[in-house]
Amino acid sequence: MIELLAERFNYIIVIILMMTGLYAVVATGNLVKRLVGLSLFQTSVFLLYITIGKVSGGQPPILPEYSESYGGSNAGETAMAAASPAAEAAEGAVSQGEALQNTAEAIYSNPLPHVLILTAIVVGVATLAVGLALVVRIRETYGTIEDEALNQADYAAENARRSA
Amino acid sequence: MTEFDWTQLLDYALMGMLLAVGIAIVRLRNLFAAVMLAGVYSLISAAWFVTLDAVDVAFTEAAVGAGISTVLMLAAMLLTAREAEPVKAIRHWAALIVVSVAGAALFYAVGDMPVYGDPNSPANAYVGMDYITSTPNDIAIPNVVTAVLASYRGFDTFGEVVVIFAAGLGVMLLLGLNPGKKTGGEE
Amino acid sequence: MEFLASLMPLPLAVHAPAIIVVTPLLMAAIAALMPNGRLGWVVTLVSTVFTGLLALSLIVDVQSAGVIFYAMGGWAPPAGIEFRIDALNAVLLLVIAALGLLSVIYALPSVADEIAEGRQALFYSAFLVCFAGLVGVAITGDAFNMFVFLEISSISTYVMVGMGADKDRRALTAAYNYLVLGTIGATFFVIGVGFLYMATGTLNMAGMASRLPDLSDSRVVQAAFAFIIVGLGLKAAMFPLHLWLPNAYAYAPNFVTSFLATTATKVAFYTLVRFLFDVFWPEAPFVAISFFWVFAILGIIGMVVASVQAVFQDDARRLLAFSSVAQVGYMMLGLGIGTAAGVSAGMLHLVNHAMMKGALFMALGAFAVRFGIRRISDLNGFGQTMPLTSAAFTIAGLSLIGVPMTVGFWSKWYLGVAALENGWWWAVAALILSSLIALAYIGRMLAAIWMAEPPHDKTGGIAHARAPWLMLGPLWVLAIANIWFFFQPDFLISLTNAAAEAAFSGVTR
Amino acid sequence: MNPHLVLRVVSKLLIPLIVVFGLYVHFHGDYSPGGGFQAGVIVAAAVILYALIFGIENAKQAVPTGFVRFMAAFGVLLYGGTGVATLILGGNFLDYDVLHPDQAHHTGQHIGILLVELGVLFTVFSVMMAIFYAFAGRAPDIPEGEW
Repeated sequence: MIELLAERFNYIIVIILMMTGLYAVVATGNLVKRLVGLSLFQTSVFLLYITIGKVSGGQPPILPEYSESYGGSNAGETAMAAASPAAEAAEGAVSQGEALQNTAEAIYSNPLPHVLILTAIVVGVATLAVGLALVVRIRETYGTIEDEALNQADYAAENARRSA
Repeated sequence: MTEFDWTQLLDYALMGMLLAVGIAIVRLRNLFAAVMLAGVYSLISAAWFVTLDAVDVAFTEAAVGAGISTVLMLAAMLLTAREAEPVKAIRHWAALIVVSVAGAALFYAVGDMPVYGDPNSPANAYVGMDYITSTPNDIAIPNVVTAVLASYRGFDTFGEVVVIFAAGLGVMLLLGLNPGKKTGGEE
Repeated sequence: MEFLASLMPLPLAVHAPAIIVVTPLLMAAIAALMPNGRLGWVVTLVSTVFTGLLALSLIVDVQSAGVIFYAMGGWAPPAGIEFRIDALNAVLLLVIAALGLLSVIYALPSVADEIAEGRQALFYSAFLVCFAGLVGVAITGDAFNMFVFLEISSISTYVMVGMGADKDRRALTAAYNYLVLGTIGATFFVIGVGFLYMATGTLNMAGMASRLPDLSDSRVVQAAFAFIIVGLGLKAAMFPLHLWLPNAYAYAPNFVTSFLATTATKVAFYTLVRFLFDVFWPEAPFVAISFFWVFAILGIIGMVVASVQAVFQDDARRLLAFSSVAQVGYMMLGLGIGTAAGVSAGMLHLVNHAMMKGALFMALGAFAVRFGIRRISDLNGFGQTMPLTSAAFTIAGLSLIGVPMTVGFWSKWYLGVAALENGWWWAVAALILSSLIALAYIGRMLAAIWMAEPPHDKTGGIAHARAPWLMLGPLWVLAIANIWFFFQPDFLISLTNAAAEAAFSGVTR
Repeated sequence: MNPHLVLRVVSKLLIPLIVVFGLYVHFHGDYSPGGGFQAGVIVAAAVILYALIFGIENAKQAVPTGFVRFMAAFGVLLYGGTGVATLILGGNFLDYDVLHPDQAHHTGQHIGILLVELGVLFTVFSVMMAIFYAFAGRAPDIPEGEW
């Protein structure tokens, strides 16, 4: 049991972190803080995905540069290199073969979760931006960003309309 | 593994810091402190992403989570309030119930999860690793993450651009780009 | 239909699965650049008409070919993202395309009335993004891609709901609450997909489906199931996860409500069907348990409780919103019956509910554009004031109750038959009870419209008004569809039967 | 003396460097961590820094709001347009191989990735600017003493 948990300590920590974020979302009545909790929750889910893709002793999934035509290290040159039809076609093919051997030797971590989380981070910040824009508008219209006060204001307005 | 992996110590330290910061955010009522700590949380996550070999993600998380998100939340906080009201008891218990149910479901699953760093887990032995071997033959760029992002799963990235575009639309619609008057609007 | 589809040039037909999503997305970018709302509307209309034609051609293709696959970027799954259209999501395509087109026609006068001129073009752009997102969710075959499209449609929806603030400030809080709950739902869905990825190593739904049956004892898979159901249940407004819905529908701009009520929760319901039957499989012990203990029970509670809540509303749109929660309950009951007949009945109600709720919300929008009314008491005597709109409202209202001569009758008939096949007489009792409550709340509105004293104008005569033709057209198309499909139900029933069959045959190739 | 003199001088030095770094991150994304998204955020950060030091009105002259709105849409059009181009050339949507006949070096893939990352860069940059303008334009003046 201890060993089972010790080998999966990363998931346990991540689960606790996710639940911390979820608690902040549900418990707080402050609209800004609820969004803070939401981004805490989401960041912790990102951690879950990335720990899934970790391989012991692995390295980042960036392969060694396997073709001379792509060897430039300066930004402008490489940008051009990406688009230029390379002259040394045969050489390229050979060195690609070598690169394949290299990749078989080195251990890399799983790139797929990384890609998914890059997308998810963007979705998260998009949601946050829209949410904060709504909060700013709410504050301008109601003068408060506390849940209870908002409900009371709506309730009072409704009553006033009914009695009118 | 016979040799002791020193990076594990770093992992433990980062996890400890994440826990401490996370709990502090929940407990703080000062919004400024909570927002800044949320930025710190993102930064620590970014550091952990680096030790987990996700350098692209770490870069993005540092730029977006610790950078843009924090600035956004600060800006919104300035326009709204500095202090949150204390959590009501009823909400506290409601939240605890939600969290315990969801947490229980998650902990229930832990036993069948693959071991941390297992190279033979289903996730690490299938498509993900195929990308490493196929990228040199299919696309021929060194950064596999970019290859998957822009080509293999390029349609996801198109969706990502649209999501960001939608957020831009939302902010333009709700606040307006030239907020001279109170309710915004483009013209 | 075949004739229309045959007009499609071949390359368009081959790439239709991609084009049908990409067209509205690119048009959204163009609409955002339009200098005024009218041009934005034209761009939107053109792209929904085009999308509608593509949807028709795809549906025809599905009927002949069975299943259509499309590999994005030319990368075959599991490396790439795959679009996959079968008889099940063809129904959704039909609903989204048809209701999207009708809503857009209806939008011009409604948006002109409710949204500030300077923001209309951006607003139409947000609508197109939402529309494309829903189409994408309906036809993607990749679990993570589904999340991306869910969020595309959701984010634009939050914005559009918030735009109701010019008329009623509660739209802002409604949009905010929708955003928080919707994001929790999406995050739960992502956790579930992450667990499935952890267990199977793939994100392709067909790939997951082929690997999952060996893993039915895995706790990771079971937890994934729970999180996906809760996440999608939030998006589908399954009782008791519906708390965001009533206010969002009540205070959003009218055109947004009539589009969302007919498509957004429907698409989320479809994703539930897809995951329950195709990614997971109905014989799995945890899925089999959920049919009765989650979907049937919560469906029935939802359809009774939400109907009762509807009776006590003063705001006409809020009343219909609670009714929508109840109608989601009917669909969930169909799902919970767990047989092909049940799923078919649930899908039939999905289509029918789109027709009736679309017409009801459109009629309320037509009342609002002329008289700016919201409350039921404001509807007094509208049968004389706006007879054309009121008549369409009445037809759709009767259909919602499920009286014969309207298509709503068939929904309840087939749901009842499917429930009795399982021996669930209590489900039939709940159906009848819920219909009686629907009679009460619709009756209340109809009584106000037809029996109460009409408002008088300044001269003391009865005020008369007609809604703009662009609003009356789509409204009456839906109202007539409600009657037409009672007499000609075969088309719809063959579609939904094929959908249920597709759901039960799974997503493996 | 203007108390912001140091800030002004330092930022004038820094801003071009930040932009160059952003472009480096963008164009080196095939080889090292980075890409259109990160680059867009970094370049936007440079302009935001400029706006913070020299005022929003000055920033709006450098990056006008109309330009922001146009570029946000243009990024989506560029990404989608690349896909449409692949359709017209006979491939599947976003199948970059058809963009260039040189299959041995996968030049088509490289062109495609470059184009779509540019689309990402444009949209992300301009949306970040839009968000900044929308929020910062409303910010109340904070007395320095409060911080």
